[in-house]
Amino acid sequence: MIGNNLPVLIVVVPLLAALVIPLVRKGNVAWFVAMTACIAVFAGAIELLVRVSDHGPISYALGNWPPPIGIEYRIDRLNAFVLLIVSGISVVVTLFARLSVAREIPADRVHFFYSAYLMCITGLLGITITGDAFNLYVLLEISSLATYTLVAMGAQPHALRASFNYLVLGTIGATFLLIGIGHLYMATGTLNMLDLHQRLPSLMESRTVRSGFAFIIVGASLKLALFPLHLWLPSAYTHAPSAVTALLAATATKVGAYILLRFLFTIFGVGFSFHVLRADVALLIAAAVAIVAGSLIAIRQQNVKRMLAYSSIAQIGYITLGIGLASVTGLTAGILHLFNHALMKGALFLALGCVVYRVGSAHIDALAGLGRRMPWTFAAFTLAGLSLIGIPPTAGFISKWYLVRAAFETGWWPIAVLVLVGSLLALIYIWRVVEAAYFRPAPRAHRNVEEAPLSLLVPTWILVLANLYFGIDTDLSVGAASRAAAMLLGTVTGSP
Amino acid sequence: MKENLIVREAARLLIPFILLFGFYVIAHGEISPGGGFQGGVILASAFILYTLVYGSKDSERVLSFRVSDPLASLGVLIYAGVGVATMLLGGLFLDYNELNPAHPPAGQALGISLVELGVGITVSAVMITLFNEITRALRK
Amino acid sequence: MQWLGHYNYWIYIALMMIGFYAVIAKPNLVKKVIGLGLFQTAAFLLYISIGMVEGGTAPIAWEHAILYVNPLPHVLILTAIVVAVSTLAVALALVIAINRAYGTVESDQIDAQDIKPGR
Amino acid sequence: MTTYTLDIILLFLLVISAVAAISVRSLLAASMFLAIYSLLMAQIWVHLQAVDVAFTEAAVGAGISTVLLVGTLVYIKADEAPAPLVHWPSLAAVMITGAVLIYGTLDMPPFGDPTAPTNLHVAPYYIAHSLEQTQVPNFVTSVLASYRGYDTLFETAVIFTAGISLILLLRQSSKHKRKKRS
Repeated sequence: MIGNNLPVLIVVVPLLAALVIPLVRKGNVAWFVAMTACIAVFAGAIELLVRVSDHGPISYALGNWPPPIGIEYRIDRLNAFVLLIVSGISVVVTLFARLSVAREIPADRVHFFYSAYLMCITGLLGITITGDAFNLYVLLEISSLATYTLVAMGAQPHALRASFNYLVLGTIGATFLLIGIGHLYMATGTLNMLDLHQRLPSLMESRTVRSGFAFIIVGASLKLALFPLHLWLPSAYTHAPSAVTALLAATATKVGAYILLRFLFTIFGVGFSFHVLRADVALLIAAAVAIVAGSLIAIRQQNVKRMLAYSSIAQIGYITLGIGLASVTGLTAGILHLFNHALMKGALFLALGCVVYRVGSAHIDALAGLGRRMPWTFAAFTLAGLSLIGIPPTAGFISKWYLVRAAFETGWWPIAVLVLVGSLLALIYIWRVVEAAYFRPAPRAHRNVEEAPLSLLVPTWILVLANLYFGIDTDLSVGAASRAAAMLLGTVTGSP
Repeated sequence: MKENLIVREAARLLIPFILLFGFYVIAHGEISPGGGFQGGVILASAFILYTLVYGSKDSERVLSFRVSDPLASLGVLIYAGVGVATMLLGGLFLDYNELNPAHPPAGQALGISLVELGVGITVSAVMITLFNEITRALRK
Repeated sequence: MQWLGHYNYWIYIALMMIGFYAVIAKPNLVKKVIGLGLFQTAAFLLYISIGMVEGGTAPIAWEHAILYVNPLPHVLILTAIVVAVSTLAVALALVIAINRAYGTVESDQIDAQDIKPGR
Repeated sequence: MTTYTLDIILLFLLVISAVAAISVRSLLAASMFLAIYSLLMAQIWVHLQAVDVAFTEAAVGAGISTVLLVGTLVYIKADEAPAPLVHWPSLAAVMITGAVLIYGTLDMPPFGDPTAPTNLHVAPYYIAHSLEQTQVPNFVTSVLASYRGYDTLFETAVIFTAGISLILLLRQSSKHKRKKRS
């Protein structure tokens, strides 16, 4: 039973766990249920990735109604890989969450917190796996609604404000997506992604489809926080609880990028997106500005969480850059950076979560002198920072290497310069943290700060080691990314 | 508004009918407009009327959050449970045909009734929760 | 009467833009929430208009019916209405919590308070 | 033709109530205009033969949403602060979005066209087979609960998430604890 129903179980298991958790009332039990669900999903995602790479795309007809009559789950090389990222990160972050959440969330609502947390993960997994455009909208709203609440659970009133802004912009984005899907439905009569892909090529001249395209791209870019639609991101990341920030930074924006990839490449197709409508130009410009502006603003931040949030905007720029180049190498770089950025930002935010757990603040002055008090935490931060800058032999180097190669291949050589500039700027803001932690004296109040507990350090170091491992052994990540890229570009000629 | 005789008596008379109507709408979604969602909202509105007239203390006795919170989970669990049941019976998720393989349309009808019931339970429980939390937050 | 053919769509656009304007321009958070409600509901009008068939009857099987309107957009919008009310509830909860923390729901006054204590 | 006239009047009233909802300074009045807007919308949907949607909009848009809005307003300052009449950057953003949308409508199939793509693909299947396959004469219910039942599962999950969210955001901790002990 599990075997052939695996695609749906990936989403239903966390859903069931989210429903059961409010009934148990005990924070630790709630965490245990959440952890079990995440591990089960991760195992399922690995199995799916293996099956997809061995036997090609998997289709699962929900309710046994053949698509496009019913809703279809369709797993190919791209979303199998994204599923793996989302589920893997959620295992690590959940491991981290047990102590961190117990510290930051009032004890009598921890179980409700985990319920919302799992709903968020359910939504992200559901968006990734579905083959139906409207189902994508519904799951987007589930994950968004849960995310707004999770962000609002931050300690300060700023969190409420950040959450409200996110809600307003997120709802605008989702409604844009809804309108766009409505236009596509109007022109084709179907909601199934594969069916849409088969029907759209004959409608390239249709204004209904073209305006639908614009709305979908803007809606997805809002979710992805692509410059200049990033306004919700910095405050949301800064004020959310540590575990939530790590989860969002490592998964939510990745799923946003996935939505963009899915619509640009497999629904509209390269021909329409990049040759008829020239979305590549818009994406490349937005990405270039995001990299430079995001990094420059990050340098000026005093709150390290906010600094990393702006750094995320720059990193989203790299991902978009890869997408916009629309060549096999560029797309490989973009998808690879999706994976690598999840690892490095996850590690950085978890390390920062360790600091917040001990000193209660993420302000750069609060970090002064802590390098020697919390050696493991700051070693983790520094290593993940090196990966963010893109220094070999870390994972971050690999994706930038592919990006530079793609830039030269396609003749957009200024992009290579841009990548280099972005790396230098990243070096500056990471250095500011390292300098404060290692070379400034600790204030008296922090003389007795201890190293973070093991159950926080272990998940942090899992991600740090992953950054190193995937910087040296690139077969797995580059292989999966390049196969996904080849598939996305192969759809032009119709072969899956 | 508890002191107002007319309001109190009118509510006392109306509430059973509202509840009846709510159940009717849930049960008859197959043949007429309506279904679990609309019926659930109507059921919740009966409770909201009760709270407005008799006050939150009395309504807390009728339905406290210790009942409404689990009910919210229960409804979705019924829905997802139907899907799990069809998988256990050897079919795909939410394939109601498996509920009555000898006569699939009857299985469909049964499945649809069950999930509509689940929707009705969750919707009414959550609508009550939304109302309670918003009005109680202000009472503080 | 060619223009009548798109009348519904133009009204939906007008409504949508009215709501959208309130969401981004109004500093009052409750007004933003109301604008969001207008904005979402307007999008529903698009879908329901798509589903309309001239001369069709409501999509409930009926022996004398010749033509039915399209039921699929109705289903989609039922789901979207539920999503909209859920979003509204969460938005209002946030407004209440913000009002509790800041004593106001005007975004410029909240900004002023956020800046004062200095971060 | 008379039905058209009625539609045109209703749609026009809809625009008026929307403008009123965003321009009155009293938030309570704005909520009432939003409720009127929802009721008018429900009326239009009855005209467009979307009876299930009209029922829901009346119950949710005009009913529950208004209750929640008014409930929120009880303790919030009743009027919005005076603000400049027009916020130009926002107006520009709105105009651009509107222009893209209008551009998109120009070659849409005419309203109510039975040969529009939406009426030729997928939807006819539901109409033709619902009764025989599910014994359910209301096609909206059969599509909602069976053909696209998976969407509805998550629609219910969205509602559930909203419930959890409000408990997390608003339920008073101290009160909760006191209850537990007694």
